[in-house]
Amino acid sequence: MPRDNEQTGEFTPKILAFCCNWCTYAGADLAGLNRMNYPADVKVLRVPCSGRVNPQYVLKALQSGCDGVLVCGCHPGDCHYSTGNYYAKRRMMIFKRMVEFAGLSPERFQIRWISGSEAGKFRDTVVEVSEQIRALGPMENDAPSRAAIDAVAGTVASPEADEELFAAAKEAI
Amino acid sequence: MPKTPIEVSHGCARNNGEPYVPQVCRVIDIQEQTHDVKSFRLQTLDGKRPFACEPGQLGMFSDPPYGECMFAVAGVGEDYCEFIVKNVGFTTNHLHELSVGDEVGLRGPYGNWFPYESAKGRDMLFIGGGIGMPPVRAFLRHCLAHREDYGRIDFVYSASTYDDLVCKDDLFNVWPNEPDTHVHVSVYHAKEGDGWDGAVSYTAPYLEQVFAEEGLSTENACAVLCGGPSLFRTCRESLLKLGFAPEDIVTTLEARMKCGVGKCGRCNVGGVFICLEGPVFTEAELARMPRD
Amino acid sequence: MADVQDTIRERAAALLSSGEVSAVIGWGAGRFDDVRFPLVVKRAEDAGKLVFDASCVQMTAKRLLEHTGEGKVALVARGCESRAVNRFIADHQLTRDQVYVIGVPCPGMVDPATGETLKRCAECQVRNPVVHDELVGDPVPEPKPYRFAEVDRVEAMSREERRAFFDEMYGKCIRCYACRNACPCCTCRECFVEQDKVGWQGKAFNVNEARYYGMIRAFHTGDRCIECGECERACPMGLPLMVIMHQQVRDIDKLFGPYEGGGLTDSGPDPLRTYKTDDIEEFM
Amino acid sequence: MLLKKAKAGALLDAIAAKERLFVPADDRGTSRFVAYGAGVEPRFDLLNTKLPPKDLLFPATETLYRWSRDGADLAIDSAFAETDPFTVFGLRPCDMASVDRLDAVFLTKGYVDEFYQAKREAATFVVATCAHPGRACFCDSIAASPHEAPTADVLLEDAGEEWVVTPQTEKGASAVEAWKPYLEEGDAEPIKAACDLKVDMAAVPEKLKGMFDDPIWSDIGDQCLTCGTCTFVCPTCYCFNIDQDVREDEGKRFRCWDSCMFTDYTAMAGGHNPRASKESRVRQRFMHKLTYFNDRYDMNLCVGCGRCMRDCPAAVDISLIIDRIAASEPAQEKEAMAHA
Repeated sequence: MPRDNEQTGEFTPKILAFCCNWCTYAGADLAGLNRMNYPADVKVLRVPCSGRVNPQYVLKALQSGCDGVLVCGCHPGDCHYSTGNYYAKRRMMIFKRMVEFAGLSPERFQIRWISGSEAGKFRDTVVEVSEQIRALGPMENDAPSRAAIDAVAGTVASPEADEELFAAAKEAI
Repeated sequence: MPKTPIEVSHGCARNNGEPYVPQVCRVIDIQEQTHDVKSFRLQTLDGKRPFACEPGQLGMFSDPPYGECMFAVAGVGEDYCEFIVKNVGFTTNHLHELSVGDEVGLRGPYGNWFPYESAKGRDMLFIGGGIGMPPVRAFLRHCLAHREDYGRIDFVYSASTYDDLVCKDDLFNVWPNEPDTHVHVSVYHAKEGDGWDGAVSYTAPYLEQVFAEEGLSTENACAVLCGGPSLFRTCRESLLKLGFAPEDIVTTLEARMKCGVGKCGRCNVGGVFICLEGPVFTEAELARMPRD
Repeated sequence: MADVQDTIRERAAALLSSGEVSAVIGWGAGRFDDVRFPLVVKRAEDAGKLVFDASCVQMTAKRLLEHTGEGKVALVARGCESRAVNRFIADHQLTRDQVYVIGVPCPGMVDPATGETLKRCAECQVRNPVVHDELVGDPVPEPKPYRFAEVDRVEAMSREERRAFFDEMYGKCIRCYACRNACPCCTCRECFVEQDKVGWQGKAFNVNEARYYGMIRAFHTGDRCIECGECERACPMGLPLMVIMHQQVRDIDKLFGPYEGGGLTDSGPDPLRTYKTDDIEEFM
Repeated sequence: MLLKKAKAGALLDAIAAKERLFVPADDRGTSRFVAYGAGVEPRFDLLNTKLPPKDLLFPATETLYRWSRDGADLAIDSAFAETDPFTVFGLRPCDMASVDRLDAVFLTKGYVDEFYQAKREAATFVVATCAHPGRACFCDSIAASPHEAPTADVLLEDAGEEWVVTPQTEKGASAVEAWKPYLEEGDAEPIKAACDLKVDMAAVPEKLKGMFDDPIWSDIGDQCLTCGTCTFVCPTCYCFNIDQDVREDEGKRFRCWDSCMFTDYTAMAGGHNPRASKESRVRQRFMHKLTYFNDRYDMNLCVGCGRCMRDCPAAVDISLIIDRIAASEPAQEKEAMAHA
């Protein structure tokens, strides 16, 4: 699917933002009401709570064509359900470290707390994440270089087998 | 007239080119049968019948981007094939969202068919329950279309409630008016105000009751059975109790199927593949198979 | 270990003939001397089929869950199996009174392929059973070997190299699900892999689908992992699956610790199923 | 004709210059049949590759057709393509026997699977006999022999330092013709090895018919993890699933290996699963291998390669299972004893 802007030839990323209904979604709404400009790269997906975001959604999104994922919720202590974001925080801290350990660029998966009144913070976050991901380019750029492969791979049977394996890896994460 | 033994054919090799690749068909008619059952008529894009098929054969219906499902062909017309689909899962749920004019994939026909040749001259007793209607309907319609080849026709059909009876038009308006054709309908549970004043009974006892009341004989008869696992078990027992020889009971099985051509391996009962050698077997053949 | 084996047989026969337990789970002998397999003994006269020696490589505890409906079950348990018992109790898979633990201190098993100590034993932190109803044999010393060497090695790599490391690992995966089926933490009645209607797990065999399966399973079990290493041992392709488990255990220890892995006690909550209001903040 | 093992490299180079060539080789800690090229070290000393050669004819994932949707409209394009000729060099007799079984499944009984057929017709199989069968090898008492492979295109009989080269089919004859520059005239005595491990299959297919309710299945069920290892490393397991990949309005439907060990293998829409228990799935696997397939195709579906025994995480041993079946009393006698 064509991902470069037809006019400018510039890469336009797809970024999925999970936004908690009570804080961040309201913040995004407020940003809209205040006519703040932010890049259209970010698609907002409303969830009841950041605690609702199963980490497997994040990996699924990255494998299904997103170049970055943002998970946003209420500030700790402000959760509408009182504790959801505390759980989310622990989970996301470990999951983020795990996917980065497995070679994901850290910028591609970010978590932020944004309250209903922080329209400006929502705008700034989206701008920042979007710029970072534009700089990284599409998800395929995460694939390792030949030098990195040679540095870690075991005895490779054949160049052809090697190509097959890593061509598949390049398609997405 | 000496009766010919019922012979179900199990070697129905029919290589129609690419066995896994469906043809594109258009939905030309949808009938809402019950709250969760719909019937669909499919036609090729150039207005033809998707395939010729025998009563009891199967078709693989696919609705990209959703899944593929195997159904018994419920009837064929001059220029269409008809399927009756109950909404039970992911794919069938989406099939129910189709509208007239939508295009879907269809491949087939697969499997063997009812022994309509060797059953000629016999009294036919059809038994169906709930969504076990389609294959029975296909065979019944064949018999009605060749009415002079068969004796008396009885159809015992049941469903959970009145609302769950499929093909009500056929059951109450069409088939009873055919010559020497008797339709007996029961429901398992009567519901206040559903307008049902007929029998309330499970299929097997109702079958025995009908058999006695109508004074039916097993002498020169052939029974055709299709339904869910419990109906299937109880009615098989009833038919044997009524005196049917296992050779004269014809059944059709269901299983999870993927390929339709006896390769993918999952629909076997013992060494027999339901999608290829089946789904139609006589009771005598079933008795010889493992209870898998 | 011959005495231990004899005692296990005696105790199994006694427990079965007294009717105290309906089955004893241990190991049986395969066709070759270095092949042992998980054996469920249900009759006292079969107790002699139980063996215990350095080739008992499998962590057998998962079998408990298949037999708990049939009465109390005895499990011959080393450190790893005993932690699995705690794991099951904490996860509400069984209650303590459903299992009779015949504890066996474990000197470490031998990998038949190499003749050296099995990798999961070389990394083992708990060789003596943490829970038991009786103990067969004398307790063994706990060397507590360093188990994060592979994590250190991978962590020291560049991002691209780490990605290459995991591409290679998941590229080899045949998705047989042996790791899941052997894992004492994988007790979901329906795994996300089999939720076909939701479609989490694609059925195609490629590195991405394997990565999805491998990483999501690793994370599902990350904060409960008892570090028995049975997933890695069971893997027919020899993938270094424990590296991502050890990495999570160490991160949990650093961030929310002290934490030494799951299954040391039989009660929760596990680190990712609880929180503290003063947890480290890094998402501001 | 003889082929010196030391000179095999030159022959392989020559074959690879003409067409795709697959040889057994190590691949990142496992072994399988890989495309020969620069840097590939063929491992003709390996008895069996870890992964079987079946993926050359029946890939683990194979696209059947692509579709695209535009509103109500649907377009379907078959993904069938002809295959260029290729050679598989260094197959073992058991693996060749497994190809015979795949042929029976995909090319007979009504429907011909053209995806398989295209690859099968393009393939030339060069089988090397086994001078030293392994401890888990039992091909000669179940399906094949370590020193012959009647359906191979070319047979290489191990004679120590060299192979005795015998073409066995027309395809093989023309291949050997082209190999002439690398072969030597002469005679050598092939090693006629036999497997140490033997099973007694004679009565097994018949006995199994009466063993549907035998306790053996729950015993194996206790031991088995019901993972898919045995089915994926088995050279003859051919069961497959059909599924799809979807990206917005287009997608592809593919078939991929499946395993009768998995719970979702037979689960039907609506929740009914005829093989929900471990026991029933284990029974299905061994019944299929040892009796159902015999009824249908007149041969065992097990070729005695020993891969499943070697790689099973729970050490389930098909040879022990065959022994136990062979030693069991026929069902009628058991019934008679029960009545007595």
